[in-house]
Amino acid sequence: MKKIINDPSTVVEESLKGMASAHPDLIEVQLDPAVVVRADAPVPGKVAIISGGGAGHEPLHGGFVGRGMLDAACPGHVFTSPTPDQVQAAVQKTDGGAGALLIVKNYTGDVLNFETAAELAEADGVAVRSVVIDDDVAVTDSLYTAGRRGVGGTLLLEKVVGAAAERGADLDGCEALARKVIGQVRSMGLALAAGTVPHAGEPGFTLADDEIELGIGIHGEPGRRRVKIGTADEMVKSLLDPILDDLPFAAGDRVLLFTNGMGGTPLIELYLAHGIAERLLAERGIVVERRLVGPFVTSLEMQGMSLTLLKLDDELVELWDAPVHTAALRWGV
Amino acid sequence: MKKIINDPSTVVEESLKGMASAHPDLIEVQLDPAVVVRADAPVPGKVAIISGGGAGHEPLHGGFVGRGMLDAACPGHVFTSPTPDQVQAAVQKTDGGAGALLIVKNYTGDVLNFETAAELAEADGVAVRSVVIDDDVAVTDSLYTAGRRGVGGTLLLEKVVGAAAERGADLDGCEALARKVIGQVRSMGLALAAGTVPHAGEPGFTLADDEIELGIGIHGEPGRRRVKIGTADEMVKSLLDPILDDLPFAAGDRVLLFTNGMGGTPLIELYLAHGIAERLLAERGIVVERRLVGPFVTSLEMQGMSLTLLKLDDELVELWDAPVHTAALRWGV
Amino acid sequence: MRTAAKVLEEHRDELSRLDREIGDGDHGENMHRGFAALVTAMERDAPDSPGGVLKLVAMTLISKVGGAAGPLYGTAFLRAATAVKDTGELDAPTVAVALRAALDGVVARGKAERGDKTMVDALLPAVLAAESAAERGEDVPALLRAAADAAAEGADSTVLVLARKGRASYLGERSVGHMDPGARSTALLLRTFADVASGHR
Amino acid sequence: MRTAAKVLEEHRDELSRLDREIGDGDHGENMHRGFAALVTAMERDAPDSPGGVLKLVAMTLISKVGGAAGPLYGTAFLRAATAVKDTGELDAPTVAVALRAALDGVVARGKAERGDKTMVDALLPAVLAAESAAERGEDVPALLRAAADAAAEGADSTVLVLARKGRASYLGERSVGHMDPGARSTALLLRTFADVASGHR
Ligand SMILES: Nc1ncnc2c1ncn2[C@@H]1O[C@H](COP(=O)(O)OP(=O)(O)O)[C@@H](O)[C@H]1O
Ligand SMILES: Nc1ncnc2c1ncn2[C@@H]1O[C@H](COP(=O)(O)OP(=O)(O)O)[C@@H](O)[C@H]1O
Ligand SMILES: [Mg+2]
Ligand SMILES: [Mg+2]
Ligand SMILES: [Mg+2]
Ligand SMILES: [Mg+2]
Repeated sequence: MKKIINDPSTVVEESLKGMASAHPDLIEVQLDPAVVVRADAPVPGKVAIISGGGAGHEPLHGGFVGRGMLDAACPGHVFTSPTPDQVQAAVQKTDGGAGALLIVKNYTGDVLNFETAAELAEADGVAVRSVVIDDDVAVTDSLYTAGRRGVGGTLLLEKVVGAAAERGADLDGCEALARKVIGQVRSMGLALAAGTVPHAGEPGFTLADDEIELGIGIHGEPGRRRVKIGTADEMVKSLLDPILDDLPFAAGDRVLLFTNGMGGTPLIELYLAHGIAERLLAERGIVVERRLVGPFVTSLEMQGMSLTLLKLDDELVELWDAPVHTAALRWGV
Repeated sequence: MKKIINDPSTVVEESLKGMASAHPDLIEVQLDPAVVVRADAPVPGKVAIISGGGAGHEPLHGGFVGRGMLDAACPGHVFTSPTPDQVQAAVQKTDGGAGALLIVKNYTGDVLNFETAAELAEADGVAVRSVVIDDDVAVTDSLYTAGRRGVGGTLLLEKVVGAAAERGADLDGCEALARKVIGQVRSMGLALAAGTVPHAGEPGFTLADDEIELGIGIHGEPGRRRVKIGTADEMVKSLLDPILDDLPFAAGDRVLLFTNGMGGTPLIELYLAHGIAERLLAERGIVVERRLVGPFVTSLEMQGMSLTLLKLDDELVELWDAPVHTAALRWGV
Repeated sequence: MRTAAKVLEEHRDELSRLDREIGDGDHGENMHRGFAALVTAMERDAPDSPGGVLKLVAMTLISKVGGAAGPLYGTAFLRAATAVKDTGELDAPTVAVALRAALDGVVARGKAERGDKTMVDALLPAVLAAESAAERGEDVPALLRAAADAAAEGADSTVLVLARKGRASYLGERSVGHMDPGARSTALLLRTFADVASGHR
Repeated sequence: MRTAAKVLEEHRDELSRLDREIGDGDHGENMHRGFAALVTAMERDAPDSPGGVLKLVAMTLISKVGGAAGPLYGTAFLRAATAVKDTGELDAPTVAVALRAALDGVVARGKAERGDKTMVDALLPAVLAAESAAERGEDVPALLRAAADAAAEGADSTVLVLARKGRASYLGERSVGHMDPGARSTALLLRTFADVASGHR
């Protein structure tokens, strides 16, 4: 394992300190319990949008804290869901009197810890709602598993709901919008090589020189199927087809296409893959109206990518385009 | 070699196509000869700021084409400088009547090809100036080498000069500003693992499990010294000290600190390293007024990082803060 | 509990390795972090009743472990604490009741059934063994040894089944052939409690 | 030139490997790309004079090779084209003059001296050998063979020296022990010209 770190047990804390020093105008970082909060929190009268999850997915979630997106993010240890006291602290620090919406990725640990946190926050007197995002179509037998995982779609959800909250949507409105987005966003990813959790010291899984792992999650957990590596055309198709079939997306649908890097794949490959996805969508008559390309929902230095499709309507386009000012996403301001 | 590509010989072209489809509002991409041009070029009366270099450093340079930064970028093959006809085409497409400034990174190939291009463009009747950036302090014996290389400082140069041109600075003004920036920006990088050029199929160099390469360039060329890997504290110091000693930077200096990822190092490590650099600078009494953290001047999927320090004054701060709207850098708009 | 912390430290790599095979590789680190924090908390201010200790364990695990294991073990210890109330010295029937309460808590939170390849596969047989030991009138050390034996067997049984809960479930068929890390840590904890109660450690 | 393209294709990996050791690993690919484009250009419209061919080579290399090698080889062929003017059949003295012009072009652009570990280390001895062959009154095949031999020796000599120009110079001491890829490609090209002129290929 080769990393630019001092000690596996202090990676998250030291990285948060660095993040705080890099964005003094945007965020405030508290270390125990660990919470990243937007600098002007609490915003009076605004619903607080809070998310969190294991570290190692940067810029998710801390990089999305700021105007027009998240009010706070709770980073757990690497790939480990945060604890309830972190979420409770985030709720307290961002409470503007209009309640809090917790955005939870569907992993057993995240769900259980956020559940406990919601109980604690309610006991503190804050109205709290939770939504669980599960956009990963790689998980097929949801009945016999912990259910689909939350992956790339999380970013889109946070952006859209964050924009609505910034404009004054109330807790009911934010929750309804979140459920709508969750209903129409789908993702799938693949890995060429796994990342290494600092305290594990070894990659999460090992692939032969001609293998890829199809349907990976973002926690270094292996995917569902190991297949021979193909051309970029084939790999992109193997991600896009299950996504399209799942919702399903149909000709004439307006979509946002998000081509995401897993952390160790360079932009030159991501753009190449993005171009293929756009071409395949055009062939199906699906209209790409918005796009995002880059490493935003990562898995340490995993080599690989994911595709996310969100079905758009005028409301979602407007919310996507709304100003956002965070460390990792910024426009209109 | 595992990459999301179809064919090593079409990587750059396909990636450019994907980039074009990802940013239809921002850029126009021409494939033969390959040029990325801002969508609203030529801007009448504006000095055209043009850069270029081998592909594999994305988002450099194509990701910096747009309002407030570059008018055009000329991507060569992976790690291979572009050819004069590309640069000539870029000059023609962006000529707003106020001349063109070519930003050239100091590599023999880039310098020679841009030199020829400048002659061609002058023959076409466009006033052309060139500046060569050589911010890499890792190259010590400049007398006995091709001279210092252009690395991370290139981004800062492009941003600052792009902002000045956008505000109406003339060709003399842009050139003088560029020389000023080049005079006060310094960088150094290290690698934990090299990237692989697609048509080479093998990493540019191979490091043992406990080795890093200190003073790497951005073209997969090995650095000057191979040393045992240390803690993040030690590694950051080994980059920062030569930078500080070189200009030299002194207590009280105002600086922009740019912590750059080489492509395969995740953000969690970059922020960690950034935090260390900020602490070391604070200890020396150097005032970090602006910062940038992320993989911006990369070397394919190389694992590693570089640090760049630019000495600031009010003029440079204002130009750095000025609106920019490109694929990879955006604010104020 | 100090001994439990030591045992978990010794087995940290093993648990993480099991978790790497079918999960995300952090179970050993998570458990170690929780019990290490517990040792610190106990040194600062050790509760004097068994119920107090169990409650402190619960709160520490909930706030330090994270992941799936944190709230699950946390709930288990919390329910056990409630079950023993403020009993001074634990007798065998009370221990059996506490273990049953712990199991109910895990199931209430995690909704796993036996055979889903989770810690339930270790805890449930342990509870059954403890209950019949209590019925037979055995003492606490003997009860805990029976529970630990059953948990170990239960953890072993997870090797052959397909995961239906937690992260390992994403692997489908590929989860077969690996022991569940949470079941293994449950078995380790019960073995430690048995050893301590029997004066072996 | 078709033969040169084939030779460069055969040696593509070797040249890239040399470049990987002390540069950025693209020299073989660069040269191959340039000469492959040249073959296409010649098929479309082959100039009928030696000067015309040399000029086409120059323009193609300049616009297709990129890197340091593109403008350097481009300039070399351009200067050679100018030197032979519109001569119909090349005699030995003209070839020697053309080679000298090529060398001057490379040095004018690249400012490398002998011993800097560049293509100059192959081209300069080749020019000297060609000039003395011309003086001795040898014919074109013999002159080119002498030039090719000298270039090969010159390329070999780059192994032992420290690079002072181009990408390899960043390596300092570590560049010693590796042959310069540009010197190697110069030697390969001259060997090919000699073979073709001698009717060997
Ligand atoms: N729904 C559930 N019910 C009971 N136990 C579960 C459940 N989900 C997961 N577990 C247990 O948690 C263990 C994993 O814990 P850990 O690795 O610490 O958390 P995470 O999976 O979040 O990384 C599994 O081995 C399993 O025994
Ligand atoms: N200044 C120079 N003068 C003469 N030859 C040079 C000079 N710089 C580089 N070269 C030659 O160019 C070769 C490298 O070419 P190539 O790999 O195609 O370009 P790049 O170095 O830009 O990747 C070197 O091996 C060397 O022979
Ligand atoms: Mg985990
Ligand atoms: Mg090159
Ligand atoms: Mg785990
Ligand atoms: Mg080269």
